[in-house]
Amino acid sequence: MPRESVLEAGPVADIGAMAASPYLPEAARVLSVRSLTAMERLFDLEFADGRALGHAPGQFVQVSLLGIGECPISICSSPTRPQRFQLCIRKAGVVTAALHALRGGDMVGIRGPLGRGFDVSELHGKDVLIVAGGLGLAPARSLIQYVIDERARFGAFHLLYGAKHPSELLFREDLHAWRDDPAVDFHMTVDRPDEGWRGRVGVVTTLFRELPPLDPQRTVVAVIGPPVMFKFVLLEVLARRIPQGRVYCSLERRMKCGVGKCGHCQANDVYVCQEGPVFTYGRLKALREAIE
Amino acid sequence: MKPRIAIFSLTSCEGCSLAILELENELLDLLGAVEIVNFREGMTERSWDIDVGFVDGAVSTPEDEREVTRYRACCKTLVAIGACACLGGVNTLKNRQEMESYRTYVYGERARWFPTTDARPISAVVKVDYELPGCPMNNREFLRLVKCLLAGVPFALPNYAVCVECKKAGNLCLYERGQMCLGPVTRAGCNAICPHYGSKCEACRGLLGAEALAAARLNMREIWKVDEERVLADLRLYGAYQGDGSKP
Amino acid sequence: MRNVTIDVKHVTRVEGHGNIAVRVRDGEITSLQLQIVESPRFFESFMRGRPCAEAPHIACRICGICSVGHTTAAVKAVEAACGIVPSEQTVKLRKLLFYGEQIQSHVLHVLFLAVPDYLGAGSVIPLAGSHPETVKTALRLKRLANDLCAAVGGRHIHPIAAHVGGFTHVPRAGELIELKQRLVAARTDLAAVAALYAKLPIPDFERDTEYVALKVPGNGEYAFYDGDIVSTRDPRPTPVRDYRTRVIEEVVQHSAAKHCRSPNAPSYAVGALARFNNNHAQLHPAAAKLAADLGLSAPCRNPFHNNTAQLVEIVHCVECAVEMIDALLVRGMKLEALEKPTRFGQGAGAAEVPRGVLFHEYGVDSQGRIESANLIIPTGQNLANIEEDMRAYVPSMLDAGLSREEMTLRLEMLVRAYDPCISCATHLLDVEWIE
Amino acid sequence: MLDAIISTRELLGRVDELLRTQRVIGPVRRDVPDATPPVRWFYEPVSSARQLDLGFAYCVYSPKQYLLPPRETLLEFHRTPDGFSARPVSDAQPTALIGVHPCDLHALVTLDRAFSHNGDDEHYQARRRRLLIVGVDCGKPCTPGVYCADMRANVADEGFDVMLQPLGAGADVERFGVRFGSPRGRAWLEAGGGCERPTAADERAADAWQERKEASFGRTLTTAHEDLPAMMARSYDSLIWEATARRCYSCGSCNLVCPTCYCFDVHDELDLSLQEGRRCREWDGCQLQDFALVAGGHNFRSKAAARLRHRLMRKSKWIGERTGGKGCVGCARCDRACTARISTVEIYNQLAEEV
Ligand SMILES: Cc1cc2nc3c(=O)[nH]c(=O)nc-3n(C[C@H](O)[C@H](O)[C@H](O)COP(=O)(O)OP(=O)(O)OC[C@H]3O[C@@H](n4cnc5c(N)ncnc54)[C@H](O)[C@@H]3O)c2cc1C
Ligand code: SF4
Ligand code: SF4
Ligand code: SF4
Repeated sequence: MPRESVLEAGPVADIGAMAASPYLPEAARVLSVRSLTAMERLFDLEFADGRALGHAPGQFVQVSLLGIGECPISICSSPTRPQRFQLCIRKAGVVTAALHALRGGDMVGIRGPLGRGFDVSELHGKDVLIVAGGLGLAPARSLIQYVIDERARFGAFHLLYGAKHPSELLFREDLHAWRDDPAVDFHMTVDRPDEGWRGRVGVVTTLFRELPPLDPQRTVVAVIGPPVMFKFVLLEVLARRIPQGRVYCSLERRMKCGVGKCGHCQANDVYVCQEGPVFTYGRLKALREAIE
Repeated sequence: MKPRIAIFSLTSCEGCSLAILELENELLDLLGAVEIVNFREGMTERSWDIDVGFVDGAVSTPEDEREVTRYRACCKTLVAIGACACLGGVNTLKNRQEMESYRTYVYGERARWFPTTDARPISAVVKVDYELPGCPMNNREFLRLVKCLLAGVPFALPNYAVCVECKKAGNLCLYERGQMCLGPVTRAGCNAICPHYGSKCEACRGLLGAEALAAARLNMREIWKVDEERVLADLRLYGAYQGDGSKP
Repeated sequence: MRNVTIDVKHVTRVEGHGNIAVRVRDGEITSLQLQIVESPRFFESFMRGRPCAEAPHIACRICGICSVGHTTAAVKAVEAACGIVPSEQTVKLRKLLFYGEQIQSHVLHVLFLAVPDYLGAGSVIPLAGSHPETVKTALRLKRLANDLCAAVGGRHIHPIAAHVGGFTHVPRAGELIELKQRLVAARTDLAAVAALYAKLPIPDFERDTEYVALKVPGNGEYAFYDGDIVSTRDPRPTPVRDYRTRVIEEVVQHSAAKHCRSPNAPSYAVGALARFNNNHAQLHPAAAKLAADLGLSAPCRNPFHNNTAQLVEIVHCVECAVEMIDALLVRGMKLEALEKPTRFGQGAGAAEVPRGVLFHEYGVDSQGRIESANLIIPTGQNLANIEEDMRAYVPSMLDAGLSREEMTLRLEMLVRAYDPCISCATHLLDVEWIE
Repeated sequence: MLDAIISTRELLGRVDELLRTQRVIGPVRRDVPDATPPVRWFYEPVSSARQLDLGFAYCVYSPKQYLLPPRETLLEFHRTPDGFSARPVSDAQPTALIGVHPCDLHALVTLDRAFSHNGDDEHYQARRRRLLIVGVDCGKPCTPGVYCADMRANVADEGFDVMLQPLGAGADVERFGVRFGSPRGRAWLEAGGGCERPTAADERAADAWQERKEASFGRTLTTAHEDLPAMMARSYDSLIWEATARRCYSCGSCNLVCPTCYCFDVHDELDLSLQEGRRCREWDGCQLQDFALVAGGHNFRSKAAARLRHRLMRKSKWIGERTGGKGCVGCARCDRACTARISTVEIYNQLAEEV
């Protein structure tokens, strides 16, 4: 072995092609890019070979820009709308900033769908409450769209959404549609209003007052948002005697491989990229690192 | 448009500029990707319209101060290369002696002919956009920075200890050879080249952080039973630790 | 009668910062200075108090381009001060390392810094466009020299494994075998370089000069690592420890580097040409043949031929490196413990680094710490001589009616021919001035 | 029960035979005059069987690097104005790993499971498929401080193609008792015709050797191996974590030398053209400060104490629960690598005292 090869991270000698790799992204075309806020953009994508993504709500993909890097992003559209899939991406660092520079027609690499999303068959026939905070609305939206598209399979549908500031509201068209949809019991709020804001002001938990009494026997709850939000929403939910196994949360961790090898996403003994990102609260509470 | 590059030297051995020339295998590609417009060691012609300026050397005279201010004004991006430019380098050893004494020791009564100041990293005088520490800087890391600049993505130094690269290189740890290596407290990026060649790390890439330093103090006293001041003296060799808070 | 003022700020393509200032009034030189504007660096001062084992490590930071040279001179001085005798393997490895640096530095100097002048290119950068093959050859040779240094010392700039008392790392046989193959292959590259060089119009200028170099006693090898001090005016050998009888230093105001004279002359020259003039009989036959082919014969008094001597030395070093590798492979290499000091005291060491003879001297106290340091750098020794050359060269150029631009270029080329590592030249000490 | 007997000479002949077609890696002795003892062994490629030192004490690094190299290229890609093309690549080449002690064999099993658990990692498996593993039994604790016996890792029944047991005492072993772990191993060794049938005396010698070996291992860990996970679960909130972490440099050496640590980082490299590039992975370590850092600055394990606990939980409990392999084989490489002399086994014992 030439020592050089250890010291200098150059190309490895005698390298040969392989048939398969879990790390090989597939080409997907950006159909359109829309600005949702100053920080978030919505990407419409389709695989170059036209196939459907075939995901469950709550799953994510690894998005690649070769030469820049790769990062995990939740799928924010529902599998019930399979022609294309959507990602809502916040500009947060190297890869996401480079993604923001893309335009319609550009190509990205996609691996996925990855992780465990919501087991929708468990949800069928139940009343559904979704509580989303901030960017959490992105992963939540895949489930929201699903419930709306398959409305007949569900009981009551309550949707609560909180953002810090009106300027940070995501998916404005959807918000209007949900508000106007009689089949959705939709409420939203902002922490800090601006002049034009006519809606509610307050943290997302204040919206629980808008809900009718929940039936603990038939309600499932999904809570998706920043870690600080979790605990307070959980208190509201548990106070309504919803069983812990029927409260779902989605976790975020650093991820490199997305397939349960690299170790970065581990929260205690759990690889979030495989057993999650969606967990029941019953499972989550055993994960000290997830709730601390 | 190819970015216009300049390479400058202040008080230094110019080894870092030379390290760029030592990129033999990539040099022609580099010259294809950027336009070098000002490089005293390599060329006669020069220009002051510069996108990225690389500066080796510490600021140690009033003249250096004027020069580096000029570089800052002429360069859109300014990069400090090498231990001297990033930490002050070996030059800072003189800061620990009386100025009168070190001047007259070399130049006798004619010392006043050669004005001097404390040796400082260039960030003590001007704003620096990126730093490539090391004595000399690692030219592979230089190349990585250039590629980041070309690709328009941010560049960051490794945020872990030399030991990481030392292990990846498969070296026998110098503590097993009875040496108090500074690898555990030093920022990686050199591929642990010193331990690889059997020499202890002397922290030429600067200290990693306060926690590692605190651990070092404890371990030197309690585990290795050596004088911690001796260890700190080693940290001063390249200005990694001045002990006066100027640049930990 | 002409009035000329030449003011070259920052002679480019030399390591370090130097200015040339020449004033000519009515055909007479009224002032002529090679100014060193490099910051004074005070190595001798701040090395005091550091453990003597660190001396090579700190001293090599004087100059990136001849850091192997500084390492070697410092190692030898400290070993002299501490009563350490290096092992046979250590000496062999040091010499091999030295060949690497010699090749690397001379290739850089001849092909990157000097040749562009002759080919009318402002630097090696346009040369890459106009003479790509030459540049590729140069890069290949330089890479080889670097790899040789790296295999032995860890890296070329500021070597790692070379210490007082020995090496902390030994190359593997496989590495050396591969390097040897590349050195052998380099003969072809060197022949091409020599063919190119033979066509260059080397200026025709001579001045009677004292050439000082080390020389190995008896019919020893061409001196790089070892030797006594000799010169073309005084061939009697002086041991290195008495270097002060042959080298006298002075502080001059226009230069942060001190100037040197010898007991025989107000200025003298060191470097490849000085070595050639004193040691040509010891050259490897292949190098001697090249010298003959290029018309270089001793004594040569044309400073521009320093470049020619460098090219000859490259060939010499390539051949000697091949032989040294064979010798090391035959005896086998193993990691040895560093030799320990047997006493502490005063010691001087010298080595013929690419730019000429380099002296280091240290006093080491009973704690093993450096108490005093004196470093005499080749460029410092050459500075006075470069000024003398310019004093002689300017009138002849005026007589020949050269334009100011032409004269400026020639003066820069003259300075460059000496390969001044000006940043090195600023760390000189004259102990006579200590109170 | 032994499957065969082979003389050292025949064995080395079989290795030289391998060398004609493939890379051979094994323990190579290096003199290190300033170390105590002044010799170390490293797994390295050899060019002749005689370079192997099968009587080695321990190798400073485990053979992990030959299955999961410190740095490797996963993909090569080419960027074009209207997209990209990428292909997975591998430098896997037929390799024989000769001379692996039981602890490292256990660790290789752990890696095998980790890289096939919930989906294969083709890059690992491509190397694994081309690897012939020849174990060699160690006979006694290789160096003070090991706790392989506590971890039930000083004897190996799987993870090898061939297992060699030195027969007779002393440094110059002339014969090895052989057990085959795979048809591939058997085919290779028997092809030379140098394998003998073990005699009853051979069997007795082997058993005696094994008994001597077992007797030579003391116990270091105060908690029984099977109770360790439960003990650790109870120690989650111990003060020991924070107290020990004060000395921790977070240098990650323990992770990187550990034969069962397999976490990695992924990054892209570009050529100067910005068109050709590679996606590479490198060893990473959960002790490193930024291991769980996400964009925006939140660090899920910002404290050294949390990271130290995480590592030991993985070693003693989680890797085992997840892969079924051993999270720790007691080789003590982590303890030796730690320049703060933080000792895993000492921490286990301190925790056991508390609960
Ligand atoms: C399951 C999951 C779903 C996510 N869904 C979305 C989403 O729908 N929209 C959105 O905008 N963001 C989402 N994120 C967060 C997003 O992954 C990070 O913002 C992103 O990785 C930042 O990458 P970067 O390269 O721009 O940042 P840098 O700070 O430059 O990060 C460098 C690398 O570190 C890793 N990394 C950094 N932050 C994170 C992080 N939070 N999670 C995982 N890895 C990280 C990645 O590998 C990344 O490439 C999700 C994260 C996870 C784990
Ligand atoms: S030799 Fe130094 S850098 Fe390498 S592991 Fe040991 S302490 Fe760390
Ligand atoms: S090992 Fe230490 S001293 Fe050597 S180059 Fe790296 S940081 Fe500098
Ligand atoms: S944790 Fe330590 S003792 Fe256990 S296998 Fe890893 S390195 Fe060996």
